[in-house]
Amino acid sequence: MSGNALAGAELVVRTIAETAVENEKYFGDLDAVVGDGDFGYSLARGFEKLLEGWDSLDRSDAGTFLKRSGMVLASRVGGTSGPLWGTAFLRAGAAAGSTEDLTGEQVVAMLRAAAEGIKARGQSDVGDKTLLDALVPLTDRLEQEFARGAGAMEALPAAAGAARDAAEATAGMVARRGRASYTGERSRGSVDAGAVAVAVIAERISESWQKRGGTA
Amino acid sequence: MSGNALAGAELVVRTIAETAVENEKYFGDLDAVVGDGDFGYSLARGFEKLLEGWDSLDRSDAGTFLKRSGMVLASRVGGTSGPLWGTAFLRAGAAAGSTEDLTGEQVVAMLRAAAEGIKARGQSDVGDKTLLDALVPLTDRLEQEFARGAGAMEALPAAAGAARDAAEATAGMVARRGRASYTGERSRGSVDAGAVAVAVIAERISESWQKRGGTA
Amino acid sequence: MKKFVNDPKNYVAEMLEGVALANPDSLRYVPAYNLIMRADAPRADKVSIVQGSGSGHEPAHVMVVGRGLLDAACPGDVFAAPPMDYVYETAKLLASPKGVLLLVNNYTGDRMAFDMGKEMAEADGIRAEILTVNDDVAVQDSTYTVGRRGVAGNFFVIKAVGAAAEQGADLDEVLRIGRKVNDVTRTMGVALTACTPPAKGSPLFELGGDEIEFGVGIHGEPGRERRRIKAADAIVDDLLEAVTGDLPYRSGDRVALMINGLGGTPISELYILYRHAHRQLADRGITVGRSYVGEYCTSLDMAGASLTLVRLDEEIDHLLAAPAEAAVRVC
Amino acid sequence: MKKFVNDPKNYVAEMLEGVALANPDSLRYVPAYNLIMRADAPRADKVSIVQGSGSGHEPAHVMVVGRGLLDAACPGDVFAAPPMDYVYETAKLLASPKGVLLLVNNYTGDRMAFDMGKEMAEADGIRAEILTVNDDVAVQDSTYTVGRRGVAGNFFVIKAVGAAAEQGADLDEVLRIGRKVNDVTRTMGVALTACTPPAKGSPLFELGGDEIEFGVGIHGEPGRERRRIKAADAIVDDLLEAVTGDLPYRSGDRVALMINGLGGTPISELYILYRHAHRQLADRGITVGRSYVGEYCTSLDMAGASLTLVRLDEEIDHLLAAPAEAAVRVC
Ligand SMILES: Nc1ncnc2c1ncn2[C@@H]1O[C@H](COP(=O)(O)OP(=O)(O)O)[C@@H](O)[C@H]1O
Ligand SMILES: Nc1ncnc2c1ncn2[C@@H]1O[C@H](COP(=O)(O)OP(=O)(O)O)[C@@H](O)[C@H]1O
Ligand SMILES: [Mg+2]
Ligand SMILES: [Mg+2]
Ligand SMILES: [Mg+2]
Ligand SMILES: [Mg+2]
Repeated sequence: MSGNALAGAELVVRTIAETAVENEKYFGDLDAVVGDGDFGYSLARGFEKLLEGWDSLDRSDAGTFLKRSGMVLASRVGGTSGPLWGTAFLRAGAAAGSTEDLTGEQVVAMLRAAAEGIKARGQSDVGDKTLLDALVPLTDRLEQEFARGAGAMEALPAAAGAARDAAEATAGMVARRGRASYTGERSRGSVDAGAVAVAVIAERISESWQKRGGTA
Repeated sequence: MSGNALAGAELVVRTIAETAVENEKYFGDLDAVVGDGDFGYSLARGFEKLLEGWDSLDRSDAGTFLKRSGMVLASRVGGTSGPLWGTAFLRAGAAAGSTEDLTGEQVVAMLRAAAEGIKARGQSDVGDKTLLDALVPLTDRLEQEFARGAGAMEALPAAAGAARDAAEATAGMVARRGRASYTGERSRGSVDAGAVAVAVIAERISESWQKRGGTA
Repeated sequence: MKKFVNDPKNYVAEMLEGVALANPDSLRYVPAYNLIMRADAPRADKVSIVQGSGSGHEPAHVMVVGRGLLDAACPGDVFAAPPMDYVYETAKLLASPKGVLLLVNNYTGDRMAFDMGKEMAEADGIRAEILTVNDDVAVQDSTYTVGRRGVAGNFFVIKAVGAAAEQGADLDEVLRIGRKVNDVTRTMGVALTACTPPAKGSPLFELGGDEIEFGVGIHGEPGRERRRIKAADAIVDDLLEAVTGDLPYRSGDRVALMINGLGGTPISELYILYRHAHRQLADRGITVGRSYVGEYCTSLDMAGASLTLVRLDEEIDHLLAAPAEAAVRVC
Repeated sequence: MKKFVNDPKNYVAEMLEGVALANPDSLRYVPAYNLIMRADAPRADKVSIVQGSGSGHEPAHVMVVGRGLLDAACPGDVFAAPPMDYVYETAKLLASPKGVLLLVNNYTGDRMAFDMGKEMAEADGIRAEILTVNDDVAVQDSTYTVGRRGVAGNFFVIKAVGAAAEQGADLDEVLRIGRKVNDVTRTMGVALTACTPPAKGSPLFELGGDEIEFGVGIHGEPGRERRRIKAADAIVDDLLEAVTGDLPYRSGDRVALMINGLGGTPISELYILYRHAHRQLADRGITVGRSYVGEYCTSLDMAGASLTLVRLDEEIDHLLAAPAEAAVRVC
């Protein structure tokens, strides 16, 4: 992945924010099946807050931009998602540091840092039927693609596909974290809202990247 | 109408009681359309109470029997119907006095007394869309039948038919008494529950009378 | 039917048993007459305050028995006036040398039961007076009909006469106060859903997903008219319009404002209604001196609310502020 | 959606404005942090008691702010934990030299917000402790999951620590008492209907006409299992079974018994449940020393109820009996 790191981060964060706002109802309905239905609302309100202060976010570098975004989410957004997504952005920003250009490896390292942040904050892990069950397969696939020499134009759709498959596969799991976990065995049979959100976002980022016409 | 007055009163009261108990749901549903739905319940519980003490009711004569029945209804049954029906029975009993045999004229006088009792107690009149709008036409028709020389076997079905027609006709009226009156114009279009109850009871009494094989 | 109920015929009796079990020291329960009374009533130095009415309006009235409120309540079945006997027996049990005040919401059945019960009590030498409450502005054209209903505003009459009686006022004085409060109290209600009487087992009427009943009473009967649902603030505007137009309440007035829940509406929504009503009154120069938000007089599980205004003066304000205690909090 | 609501996004803010307008003397409202606090807080001679949690549980917790109860509540959106910032700012505003106790119902979002908020407050030199409430016996297998939820039983923790703080106890002592009460408190809930979050506009799940959700929490999520509806007494038996089996409560124990309404169930039904629970406990030799019937912790308009037992000893009994005041009556 090449090009200006800050511009890339801006595009990614903006796409995430827009996706969250546009899918408020869809994500909420998914969370209503065995959860409490607030996921879409929390995420939408959170990213709306981020968009409100969009122009005044510190843009010294990609890392700082991501950290500031994470601060807004972690401190001013409620529910489970505010702290989790905020922590993810904070950790990704820290991993990015003040680099001007991002390599594929750096992007993978950022996503790994984000996942580790979510695990630590949420005391959760892969297999608990959470967004981690889409985020980690996504990252794995991205790493493989970059490792075999693929560029972003090729790696992103592949990773999004992996996230989608993984999100669908959460239907077979029993939730051990989040509100859905209280229903125990009954959570089996429906997909995890957070995992699907990761898949939808990954697909949107992949599309935006193609449209923007990144230099592969 | 001939035969033993007490036996006749017993048959009539018992038929009313059984009709009320059996039609609890139907009468309640009719009252639910623009009223509060408790008419069937009140009437059924009330007549159940009467049936509970059935064997110990004072049977000195038809008048006393009716008055005792009225006392139970007026004093121990709630809602609007307890006092109204109780008053009707009390007045009918008073009109019957200690007679051993009832003439057609006496029966008409008893029904007139019952209607006057309801009017006084309920501060209501014909045209207010209440049970009076079936009871009074029923009485009028009975009077006509007896006047033209008909016996009970002929007069009763005719009177029941008049009550039925009159009850159906309440659909065109606006309620001015009872809970239905609060909905004003909206009460038009549905029949009055009390009036229908009078019609159903009249039909049942007419049938019982035929079965009993009264001497015409 | 989605209700916590055993045999619907025992609905009222079982509820009353629950109330008695939960308040063993302060209340006494007399099953034969559906009677909940203060354990320390009647008192020779105090007018006894009694109310009947149908059940299904809880906390009204059995849970409003207590110091500074009712001395006894004898409810009938759900939405049905109590039998005359209950009224008579209650009056006998509550007979105080200072007299008994019988509070009656203005419905045909209740009036008949209390009129007859009072007559019988008087024949026994008991001094009793009836006070009829009729605060509902939804009922119009009252010369043709049976007149206005008594709805949630009856709480203020209970509170005022309860306080006056507790302070030793005699029967005439208590009656004067009750009439005075009733005269300056107006209520208007709106329902979002119908309620389900346990003996019926299904809703009393069907409302579409976007329909509300405007001008409802407290017996689950349909209201004055069916309207489309609106924003909470707009509904409050309509209720206020009906209520303030009636007395009328004027700029400079001080009022008590009650937002009463009809049973199925959560208190969060009641506070949303309260907010707008309070502000709208302020805009008209009417000061809310006392606030009441919660359930006072319900229609079983009906979702909906009513808005009540009471024009305050020093005397009423003082009586409403007097201490009171009951199974549920009402002040 | 059949609700009194304007823009769903303003649901919480408008409710809080309503609470503030209705209690101008005793409460203060800080819109920036969804904060309702006692007008006289913080006090130098008293530990400040603070609770967050999502909205939609009213009267919990914003209407339980007052003397002998909470000093402040900072709710999040409906069913969503408050943001960390609210917790942090609330801790700052309530900072007392005697410290701040942060009460947290055991949910992931709430725990994260309070952990982070507390860290930030401590960095500012504020002494704060967290007390986690987890009374819900519906959640099993807690080593694999996030542990038991905090539900209606949290009221007893609030009441006890509120009373202790009012009496001058220091932070360690208040914390000890809170933990002690939480340890002897158990709750089980059942839903007859799903609730409708205003932002969603439709019920969270569909239940058949004869189905109930057994073992529900307070966020409208489905429960442990779906069952057929039964008579009220049989439902109480099931709830009691789950609760008494857990601590366990034994013959000779004295308990507080709470029947908590979930929002859409009328109080008449709650007393029907109370009646049978009280009697069943008596049959097992367990004495109900304190009774609580009403709404304490709700799920918006959900029809349903929860049953809570607290094993009493002299200390807890005394704290529960201490005077308390709030926007709604809870004791
Ligand atoms: N402890 C956790 N760790 C990681 N992800 C979690 C955790 N808890 C919940 N999630 C994710 O968050 C989503 C739900 O978010 P949200 O509805 O805001 O929280 P809540 O479950 O508290 O209502 C779930 O679908 C899941 O993907
Ligand atoms: N004042 C009255 N006079 C005569 N009949 C009445 C009166 N009020 C009600 N009714 C009759 O009683 C019926 C309703 O009885 P019920 O449901 O017990 O009373 P309520 O209207 O108080 O709920 C009505 O259908 C009507 O026929
Ligand atoms: Mg959720
Ligand atoms: Mg009726
Ligand atoms: Mg009725
Ligand atoms: Mg949530």
